[in-house]
Amino acid sequence: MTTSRRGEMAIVGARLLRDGERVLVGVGLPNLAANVAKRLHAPHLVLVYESGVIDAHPPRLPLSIGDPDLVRTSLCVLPIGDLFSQYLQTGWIDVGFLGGAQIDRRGNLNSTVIGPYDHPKVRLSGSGGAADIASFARRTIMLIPQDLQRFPAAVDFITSPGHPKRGRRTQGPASVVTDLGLFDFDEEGEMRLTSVYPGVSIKDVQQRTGWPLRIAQEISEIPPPTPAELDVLRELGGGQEAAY
Amino acid sequence: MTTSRRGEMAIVGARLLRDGERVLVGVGLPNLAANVAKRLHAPHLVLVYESGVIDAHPPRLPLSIGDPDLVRTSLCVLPIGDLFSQYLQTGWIDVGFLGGAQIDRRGNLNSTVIGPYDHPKVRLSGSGGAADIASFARRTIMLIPQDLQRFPAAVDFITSPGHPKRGRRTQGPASVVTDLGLFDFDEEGEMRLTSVYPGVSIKDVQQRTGWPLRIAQEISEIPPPTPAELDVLRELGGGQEAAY
Amino acid sequence: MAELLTVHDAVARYVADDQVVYLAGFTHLIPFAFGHEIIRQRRRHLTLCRATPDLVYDQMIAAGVADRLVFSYAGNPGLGLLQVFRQAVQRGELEIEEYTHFELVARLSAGAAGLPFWPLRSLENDLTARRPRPRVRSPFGDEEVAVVPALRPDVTLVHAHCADEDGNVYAWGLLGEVKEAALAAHRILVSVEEIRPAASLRRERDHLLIPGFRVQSISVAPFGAHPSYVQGVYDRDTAFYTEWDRISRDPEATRKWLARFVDAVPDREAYLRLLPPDRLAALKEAAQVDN
Amino acid sequence: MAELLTVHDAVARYVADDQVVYLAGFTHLIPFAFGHEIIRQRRRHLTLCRATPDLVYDQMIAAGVADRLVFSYAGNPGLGLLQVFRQAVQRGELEIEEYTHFELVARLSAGAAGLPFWPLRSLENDLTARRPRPRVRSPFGDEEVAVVPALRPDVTLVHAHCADEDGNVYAWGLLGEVKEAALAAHRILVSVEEIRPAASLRRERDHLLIPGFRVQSISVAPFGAHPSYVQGVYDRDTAFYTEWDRISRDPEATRKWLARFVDAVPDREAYLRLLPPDRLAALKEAAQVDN
Repeated sequence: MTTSRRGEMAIVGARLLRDGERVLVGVGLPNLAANVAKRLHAPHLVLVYESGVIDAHPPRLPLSIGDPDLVRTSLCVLPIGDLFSQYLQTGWIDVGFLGGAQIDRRGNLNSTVIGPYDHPKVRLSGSGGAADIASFARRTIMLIPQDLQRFPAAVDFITSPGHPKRGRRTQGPASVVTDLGLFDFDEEGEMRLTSVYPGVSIKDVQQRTGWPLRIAQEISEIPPPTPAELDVLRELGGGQEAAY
Repeated sequence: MTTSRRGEMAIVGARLLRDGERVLVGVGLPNLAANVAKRLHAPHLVLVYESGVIDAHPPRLPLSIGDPDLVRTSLCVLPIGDLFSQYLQTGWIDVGFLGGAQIDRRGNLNSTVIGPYDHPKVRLSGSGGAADIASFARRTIMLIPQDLQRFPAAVDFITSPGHPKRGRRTQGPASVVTDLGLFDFDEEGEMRLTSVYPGVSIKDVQQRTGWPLRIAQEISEIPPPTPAELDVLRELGGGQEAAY
Repeated sequence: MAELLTVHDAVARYVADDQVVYLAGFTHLIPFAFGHEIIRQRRRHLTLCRATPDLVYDQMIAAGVADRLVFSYAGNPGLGLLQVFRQAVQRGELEIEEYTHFELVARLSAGAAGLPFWPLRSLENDLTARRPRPRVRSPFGDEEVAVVPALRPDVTLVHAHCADEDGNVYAWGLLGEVKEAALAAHRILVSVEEIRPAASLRRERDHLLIPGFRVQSISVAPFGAHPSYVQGVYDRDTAFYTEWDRISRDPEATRKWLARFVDAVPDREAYLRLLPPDRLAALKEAAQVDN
Repeated sequence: MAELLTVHDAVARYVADDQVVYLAGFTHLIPFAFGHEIIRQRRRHLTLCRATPDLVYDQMIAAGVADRLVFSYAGNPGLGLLQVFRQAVQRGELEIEEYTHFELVARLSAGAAGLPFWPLRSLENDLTARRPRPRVRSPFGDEEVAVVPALRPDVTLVHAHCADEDGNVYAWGLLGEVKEAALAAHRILVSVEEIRPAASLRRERDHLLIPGFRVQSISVAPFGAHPSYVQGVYDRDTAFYTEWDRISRDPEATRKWLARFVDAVPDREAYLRLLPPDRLAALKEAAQVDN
């Protein structure tokens, strides 16, 4: 039984969420991953969406953060101002769970623009709540497919702040999940490879990273998806390769 | 047919409210007067209470601003922070309708303390929303029985600000209703007698006023309660003399 | 996650001497069960905060639990003054810090948002003359606004209609400053009329007051707000508010009332047994009108 | 007091060239009927504001009504980018002013409260590097917070479930920043699925969105939010959101779509007649599940 890169990333991302945590879920892959986790090892995961939805129990994969299903199955829906000021800004969100177009060695995420801001090559959607989430969630986990464009030494535009140029915030980037491996951030706030998918070498990862990558002392292999994980993924329709 | 002083004041106060206005109603006499107005010439009067109640239609006289009847018959109930910041502070309240223990020539109201603040002779309830209402409503109407203690040249403590020492705010005190007469504020922001109840002389009023009172050029007599006004007053149970 | 505790245990565990404590509720939903329990457990030197101290703080002041009161309106709603409060202030026995409603709620809004201050249009009266509210100049023009400091209670105590097994708290009707007072606090203790299954409450999301993950403990206390009220469940016991006006004018009568209705009973159930049963039934019936 | 006007007349009377305009709604309740009417009436040089521009602003930008966009997330929800927006920015044809969601909502909160600014914890990214948010030092300690300026639209346009004869507006489900955007505006224009008698709505007070005295006009526009949705009334037309992704990549296809679905129809009723009837029926049915 095989799965797609997208599906594998969702499973690895899901494993990083702990039961009972409050996770602010971004669109796309993070949404898939959070819903996988809630159906498996983290049934009490509190899914929060920046649309103001608190503790959703979506019966199927929500199509967007404004999906009517999220509202129907939520504990409550807050005005987004209350969510950002009274829950996010105050430290009550454990995990920011984000995607993006680019990430760099400090964990800075770009979802604003490829090329210069004033003369963009590609204009993207912009922050939404991502910059707020990356700034105020207790830790951030990012899911992003890996290639040299997406992993530059420095992103074209810092939308969601990572660790500062020197040092490490107590909050901020904690993990990055790609289709090659899993990364954390060392005590200097620098991204570090900690494990790889079966069949992926450190060299493969380095070749698709735009800077000399730090490598953990021991690199482990990411356990393959379990049958239960694959079942849930299929149920959520996330097994197929999709455009994202 | 006669009525009490309290009842007469409520009727005169009611006449000052115009249909369709949004009136923030204080406890006691203002509450009685606003409910009289709504049952007579001002059916579209929007009764707002500082408890957050918007557009109440109380079936009987509410016992307090937190009466369950107000909630049951309201358009909605706001968190009080929203009421003060989004409706009062922004100028959407036409009339502040207030009582108090003392009022002075500038329309300053005291509901905090008789005697010095740090060694009070009588400690009263304090502002509640009164100071906010007097500061931000478009105009303030005050109902207060008149005697020398209640009408000093300067109140012991300014709880709800009137007109400044010199000049007149565009907002602020507009009318004062007592059991002797009706007052407005002249262009210098000074309280001025404009009419009296039948049988009351200007001298009577001056004797119960703690400063040399300004008198309008023409003093009219307040029309006696109409049968309809008396009916409504009786219906609201406000015809009897009550302690306040 | 919220823990299910008795009112006694919640207070024993989380309300300590010298704390800054907020009993929430605005006329409606006043947590009298918690207030009485704090008296019974003889907490001392509390700073009591509340927009509208109401009878519950009059009783707590009489019982000697408070050194200090932060408030905006200390009246007996619809009846006049709070006699115990009044006498304590007149005798200089209670330190007070006084605001307008808007200012006090603004302090809670700052606390709930995790900010050091909250802006509001400035107001000039003898309260601000005595304790000037600092002004901040807007960087976007010439305007100045006043700011008040965040209020962050150690504990806020809330009474609500119900909660589910996960500690999600539901209430409706007048909510005054309840939500801000709760979210501003380090800990939130909640008493409820009843626990209801989560599944039965999922459609009541408009009445969700506080999510369970913010709540420290839930205690079941039917009639936990009496003589205050719970919209649609029981009405305000106005007769008792009138009675208190009489009792509280007399320190000896006040002492006796506290001895009998608070100190001599172990809990709210026992308190309720001291009341004429038809009185409670009548309050319940009065609340059953169309809401 | 709110006046009952057609969508056409409300826009004709109250939306003018050069204004700052906010079409509210967050995924949910997007006022497409108003947006299309603004296109039909050929307004020009508008500053369009919206946290989430969504398709409605993509269409309005394509139609040439806007010089400027104030926003925080310009995506096609669940699908990716807004192609018209993207191309306009890439070509330098649209001036933009960009925030995070929190910052943009904070700007509206200040507007709704009548204050010149709103405080929030400061955040450092390349948006704030390019346009620094001024800092204000708390007078109550050493902390500094960032502040953003009030946003006060000339007109905010809202779509809601219903209103009564007095213009009181009701909505539920995701409300995003709708209330703040409305209260921050000088004028509020509302379209609704239906008018319902006030008496039948008095028990729906938890869904009261804006009191009638704040509302300039009410317009009846069934399906006025299509292809966005109205919780419990009709679902989101996801197929159209996907279709727009295709149409909007091609300027010619976009032009044709606007010509056919906006300019060639006199009103929303006529627009709806262009859609397959079973499509609208299916959206209605899909919304009838347990809410």
